Amino acid sequence: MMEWAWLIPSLPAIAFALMVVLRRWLPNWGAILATGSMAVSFALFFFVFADWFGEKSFPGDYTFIYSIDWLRAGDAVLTWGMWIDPITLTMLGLVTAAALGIQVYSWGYMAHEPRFTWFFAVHSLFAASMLALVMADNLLLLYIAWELVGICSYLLIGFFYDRRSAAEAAKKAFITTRVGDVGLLIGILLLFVETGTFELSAIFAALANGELSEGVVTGAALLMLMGAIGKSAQFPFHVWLPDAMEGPTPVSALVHSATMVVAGVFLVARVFPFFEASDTASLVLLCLGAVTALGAAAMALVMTDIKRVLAYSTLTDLAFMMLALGAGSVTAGMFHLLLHGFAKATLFLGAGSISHGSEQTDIRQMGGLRRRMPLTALAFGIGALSLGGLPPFGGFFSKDEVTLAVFHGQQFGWVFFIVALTVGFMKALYMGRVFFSAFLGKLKPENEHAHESGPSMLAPMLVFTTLGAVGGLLAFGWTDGYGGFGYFVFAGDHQEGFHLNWGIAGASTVLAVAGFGIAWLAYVTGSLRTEGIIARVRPVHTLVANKFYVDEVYQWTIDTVVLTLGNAIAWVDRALVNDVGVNGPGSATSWSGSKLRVVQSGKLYSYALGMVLGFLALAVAWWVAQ
Amino acid sequence: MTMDVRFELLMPEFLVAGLAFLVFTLDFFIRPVRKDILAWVSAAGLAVIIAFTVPYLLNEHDSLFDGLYRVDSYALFFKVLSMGIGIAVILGSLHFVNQRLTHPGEYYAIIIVSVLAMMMMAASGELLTAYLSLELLSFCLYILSGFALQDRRSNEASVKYVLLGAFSSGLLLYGIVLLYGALGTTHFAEMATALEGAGSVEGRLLVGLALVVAGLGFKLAAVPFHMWAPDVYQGAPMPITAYIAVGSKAAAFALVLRLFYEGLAPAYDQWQMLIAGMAALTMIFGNVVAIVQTNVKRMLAYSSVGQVGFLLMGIAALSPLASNGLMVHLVGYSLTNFAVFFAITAFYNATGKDDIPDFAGLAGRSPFLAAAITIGLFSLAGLPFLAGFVTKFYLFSAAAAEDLLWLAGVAMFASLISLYYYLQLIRQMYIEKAPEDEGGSVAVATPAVLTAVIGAMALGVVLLGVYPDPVMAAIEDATASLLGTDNAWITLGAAGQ
Amino acid sequence: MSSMESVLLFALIAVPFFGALVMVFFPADRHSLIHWYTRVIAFAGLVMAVWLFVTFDTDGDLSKYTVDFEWLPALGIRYSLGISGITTPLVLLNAIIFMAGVLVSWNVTHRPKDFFIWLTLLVAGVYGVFLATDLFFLFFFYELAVVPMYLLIGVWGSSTDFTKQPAVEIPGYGGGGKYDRPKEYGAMKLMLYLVAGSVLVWVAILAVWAEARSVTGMESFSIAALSQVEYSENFQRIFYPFFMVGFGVLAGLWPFHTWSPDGHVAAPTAVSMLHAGVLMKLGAFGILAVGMVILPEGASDWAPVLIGLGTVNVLYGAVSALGQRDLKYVIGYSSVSHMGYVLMGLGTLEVIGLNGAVFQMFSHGIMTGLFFAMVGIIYERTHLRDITVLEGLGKRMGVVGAFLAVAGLTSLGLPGFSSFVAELLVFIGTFRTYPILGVLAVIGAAITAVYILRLMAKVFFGPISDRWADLEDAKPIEVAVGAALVGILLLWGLYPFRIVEIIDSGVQPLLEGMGIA
Amino acid sequence: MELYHVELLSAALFAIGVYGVLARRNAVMVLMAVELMLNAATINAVAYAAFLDPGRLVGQVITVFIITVAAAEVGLAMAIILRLYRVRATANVDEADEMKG
Repeated sequence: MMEWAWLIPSLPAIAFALMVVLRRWLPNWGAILATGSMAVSFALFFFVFADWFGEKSFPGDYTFIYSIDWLRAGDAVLTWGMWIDPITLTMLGLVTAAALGIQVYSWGYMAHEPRFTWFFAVHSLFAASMLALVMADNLLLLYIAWELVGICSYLLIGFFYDRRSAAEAAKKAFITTRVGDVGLLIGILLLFVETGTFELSAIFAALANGELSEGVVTGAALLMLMGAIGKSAQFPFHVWLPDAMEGPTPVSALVHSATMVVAGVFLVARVFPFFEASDTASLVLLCLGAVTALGAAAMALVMTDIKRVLAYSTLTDLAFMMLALGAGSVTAGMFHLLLHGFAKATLFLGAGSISHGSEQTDIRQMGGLRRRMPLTALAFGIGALSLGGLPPFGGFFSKDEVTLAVFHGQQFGWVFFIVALTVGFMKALYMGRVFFSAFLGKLKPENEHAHESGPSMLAPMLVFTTLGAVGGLLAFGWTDGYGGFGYFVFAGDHQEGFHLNWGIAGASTVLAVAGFGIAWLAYVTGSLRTEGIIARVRPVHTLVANKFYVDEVYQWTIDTVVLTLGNAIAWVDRALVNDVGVNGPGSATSWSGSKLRVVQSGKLYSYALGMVLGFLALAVAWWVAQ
Repeated sequence: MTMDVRFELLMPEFLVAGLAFLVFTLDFFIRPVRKDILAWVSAAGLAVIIAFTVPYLLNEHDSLFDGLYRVDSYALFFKVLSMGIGIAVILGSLHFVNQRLTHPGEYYAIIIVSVLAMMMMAASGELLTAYLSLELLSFCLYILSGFALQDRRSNEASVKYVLLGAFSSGLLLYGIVLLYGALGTTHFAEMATALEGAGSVEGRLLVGLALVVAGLGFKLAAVPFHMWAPDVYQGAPMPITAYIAVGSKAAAFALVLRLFYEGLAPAYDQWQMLIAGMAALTMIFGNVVAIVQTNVKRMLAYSSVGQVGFLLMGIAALSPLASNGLMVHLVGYSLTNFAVFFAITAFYNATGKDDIPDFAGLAGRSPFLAAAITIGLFSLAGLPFLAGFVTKFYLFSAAAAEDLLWLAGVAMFASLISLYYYLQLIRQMYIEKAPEDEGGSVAVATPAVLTAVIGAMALGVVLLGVYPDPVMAAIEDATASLLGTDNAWITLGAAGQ
Repeated sequence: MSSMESVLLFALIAVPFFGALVMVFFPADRHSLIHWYTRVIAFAGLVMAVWLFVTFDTDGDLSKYTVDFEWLPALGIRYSLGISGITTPLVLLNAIIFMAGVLVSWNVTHRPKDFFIWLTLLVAGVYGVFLATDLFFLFFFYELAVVPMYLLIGVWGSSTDFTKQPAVEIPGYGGGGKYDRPKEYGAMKLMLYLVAGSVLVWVAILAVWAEARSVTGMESFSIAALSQVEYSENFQRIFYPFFMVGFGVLAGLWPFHTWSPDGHVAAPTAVSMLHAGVLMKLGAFGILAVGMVILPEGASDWAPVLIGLGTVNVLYGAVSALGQRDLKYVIGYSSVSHMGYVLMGLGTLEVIGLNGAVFQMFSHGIMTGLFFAMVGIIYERTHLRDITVLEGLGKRMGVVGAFLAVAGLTSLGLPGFSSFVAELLVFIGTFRTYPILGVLAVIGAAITAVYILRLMAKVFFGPISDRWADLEDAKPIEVAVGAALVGILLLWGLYPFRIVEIIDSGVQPLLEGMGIA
Repeated sequence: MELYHVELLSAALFAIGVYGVLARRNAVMVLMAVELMLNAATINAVAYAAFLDPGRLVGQVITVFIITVAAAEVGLAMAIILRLYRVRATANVDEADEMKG
């Protein structure tokens, strides 16, 4: 079955092709085509999964590799192939499930869009490339898929392209990630030059045999990390993600929270041996994670647009995963990735359902919506609690895994441990803030008409809610042959079962409760006056509310530095290279022509004189010559 | 000295002379309105003579009067070329004469005489003979350039031409005499032997050679002896301009080529650089000054000065290839210039204008003329599928083969410059709009005969461009006879072989 | 001329050439006849080129593809044609672009006869350069391909004039300059520049010929024969630059590139397509198939310079494109930038790099053809090319926008389109030889993304103003052209195996001949 | 009397002629100057014939021809100068400078 796994990405790709070519002739059938193909892929995933388990021995690891030639030039042979291992399977499950669910959701949500089919087409293309990305057996194919998801994200953010803001956001997203991709590509090429191949297996082998020098390893790791943080919107490339919320909500749910943005994390996990081998790289990873986590969490606390809050919370969680990986635990990272995917999908779909039902996006305009949309409230609530890290919901387990991993981390473990705890508290705080201010409290009059969404939107939402809620169970070994997530996804040889460190678990739980408690006091009972606090830390608040002015700095750089440089070079090209370097000789020639013609005075004697001089010149030259 | 002269070998010359007298006499008996007949007679006569000469003199190799006068394939080649040029000019000037000139009888007859002179220049193997035939040609051209009696410019042209011509012939003659004094002979072949003995060139000889080069340079219009050319070209009646540009140049080169290859070859290393330098100077000066011209005839005058520079490379390189190159370029140059000049003549006949801006929108008014001019100019610039490309390529290759690559490079850039001003005219014809006023947009009518001549020339330009082999065969034959089998100096002089 | 294949080679040049000559006798006012006639000629060429490409046998002998006549024995000039794995894709490229160009020229109504005659002659010249194996005729056709440009641009072109309307400043869209470039200027500059380049080439050809003549006594312009001669190290070092710069001018080699934006902008659509798409490739092809083959040591001595200038091309072109206001200038500079990759690939003198270079010639040709076709449509509909004025066209011209977007994404090296593969190969080659320049090249690709997305975001996205209310989207014929070109880009982008195999079969023996690899 | 005496003489004559051409404005004067140059040549020719190769008559032949040609040249030139006078009412060649540059 596994050699047929390539069908999983191919089906949506085919669906995309059909929809683009035949878009005239299939008004709404396109959506059916898309969802149908997604469903088949989802089903295929289970077969592959089962098949893989059949091959796997316990305890132990198993990787299925299968590839075909794609291009031969000189001594280089480039291949396209599949690489199926636990990480791949985790991602496959998450992506197929999320994509399918969210497409179903979009049936309701996007129903009235004129470019309905186009939406589903790009959606399928995205799914296809994302699946290809996670299945790639070589860095080149991975990069190809990587770029394709990027362009899909560009198209989806710019879905409402006639909005200037959407157009700008899309551009921003693509260019920002592109900068990271430069690093990624250079890293890949560096590895190719060193090892002569893009194949992961060969490259890992070379790494294991120590064929790669220290510098190369670190360099490659950092360069690829550059790509990763670009895609996963980590500091300093985080600026594009909040703006990306310009896209339709289902897009935010799938692309910009559950799947695409975690590609960076996935990449790091995929090439984890490099980070294992290089302390520098993993330290950088940790630092970036820490900075992003704190900064993003802080911003999430002050944002008022519900989708932006969620966006910043996404940043925080991605940073969390990075922390885990930096601390050396692929298990924790991937586990959090999985559960965060479910929870965040829930939350975004909830947010979508809110704005669909009540045209509200600003949490200050909401409140008491639970009366109008109870199911949404339930789903959103569970999602929030889970992400806030309250037991027994899935988020708790994954957060605990991460915290634990960081605590055991090799380098400056305690520093990042404290960071992790702090961030855990803030997560609970802003999650509480969003949920309470949106659904609890009393209903505002302008929201009287708000209504619950239709089944096609509710169903997927609830499914994800359930997954997010019970996902924590995956941590434990239920059947023999599974033995817990730690025995399933792990790096190198440290596979281990799940065990609670009661101290840490307790601490983080207390913090989470505290966070939700404070949020309750502030936004439900109102006994805690937020204005007062804000007033006390005014400068900090302004700083955070303005996103630390990072965007401004970038904008300034682009406007003044890049474009000025462009205009300058353009001017140089015109004025110097062209007008001087090119026109110069030409005008010089005709100038000399206009001077020389003066010799031709029209007077007879001057002509004769010319001849005489010519004769003399000849004679003298001749005489001198010998 | 043996005196068994085969006079019958001079038959072509006799016939041409006879034709001239025939036209003179016919002129008395033909009513003014029917003067066209003269042109037809002349042209037909020359054509017949060609048809007679080619088989008659083929493979004839003899030198009459003890080497004064040569009969060989080289001479034959130029004889045919001269008569062809004569035919072209006569037919090309038909309408011009009718419209703007008087005394057609003399006009055509004098042209025929000048053709005779050109034939003799190619054949003469001795300085004095060369001088005489050259003077004969010059006299004809002096008269013809002033043939538009009422035209101030035509008159000015002839005055300048005749006086400067006399001056140059003075220089030339003095030079010839000095050579005679230095070498004791005026026969090319004997000069060579003497030079070989002489080793270094002492004063008398040096001055003599310099004067000869100056005198011939005048005929070739090589810088700095070219200055008469623009004025005369501009002033002379248009067909005569074409004739001077092509005919006298061809004849002069026929003479110079023989003189240098037969007579002066031994002193090769002495004069090569001088001639090369003169060539470079000529092509640069001619083309650069041409840029700023506004009168078409004057522009073409300078451009043909530039062309002289190219042709001089053939002298400087001094090798079989070089002489081939020179001759084939000469042929291409003649065809091309005739095509352009006659097209301009047609335009002038119709509009009486000859300034570059006057050609605006010609492509619309007369696609044929525009196309002919374009073909000609592109060929002069050396663009492919046209004569200029092949001939230049040949000539420059020859130069390169003799370590004159630098000169070839200069020539290429010179022709790049020429492309610029040729494009100015082409731009006028194709891109600019025709002027609205004074019926600027009316079609330009071209008489059938002129159309035929122009068409023939343009066709020749293209044919030579795509299939030069037949012409090349004749030329290689000519070169062979010029160099002879025992001409050791060329192979000595020719570097790099 | 024995085999069927050689007849084909002969016909490839003869059909357009004589086709053009025949067209001279057409009545000038029968427009549709002229259009269809040209389409037939183009299609015939396309069929032959495709046939050559499809039946190309990568490990068979190519001797059956030969035309060889004696032409001018005195100099050893022969009319000889042949193909290789390198030329075959380029011939195909020429055929495709010509076909596309003719089709999008459906709206040429001003003196179409002359227009198509010159265009077809030009195409014949291009075929000739790719097929000729004798330096004389290579040069001959090279000139033939350049000459028609002057009139094509001068008569049917369009001028740029920003001196009148001031730039509508939009934050983030600087878009500089108040300048004007009359079409006559562009045409004249292009002509003189290219001929100047060809002069250098000519000098080098004669030098090589004369040197070979004096060394071996052989009089021949055959590339193969000349490449056998042992030229002195010094000679090679002196004369290779003539080839490199001479051909480089046509390839847009910095700093001899300025003719290219001006020329492309001034030219009518079909001519821009052919020029940026195919003619610029002639330059690179010349450097590869003439310069490097005949003077290998010179090539390796000068390789660092070539690759360095190529890098400058990439960055300089990309950055200048950022500063442009005229839609066509952006693309003009982008082709300067992209030719940089070709030159870099050549500069690597390394098998993968050369593969990349040739592949890049092909795919950039298709891509830029698509670009100019679409920009031409926009200009034809709006009579504007000013980025600062155009906005939100996507609403009205969705299809054109889509095609332009594809071209843009291709040019910024999006995987799935052929340019990505080509540039990847170039990158690999460069990383193997000059890693630092490789890094710069990758950065150049990122800058490309910036100006392309700027252009898309400004021109096609955003709110649309009322003045475009009745804009008309692409006509069926234009859709067909666009779709075909996109199809090719995708085909070779997703499955480059075959074409790279063919190119490789040409590159490897070439390198062996040079004594490298 | 040595050969170089004669050569000096003719050289002087030639120089004078050249000077005349350069210095004179009147067409007829110019023509006369040219005649001087030609005569210088004849003197040389005769001298060389006498001094260098008495056996042959080349020098004399040259002389005879020069005289003839000179005569013809003068005739022709005078005719044309006459036209000049008719058209512009002057024989001053400097005034014939419509065409220049």
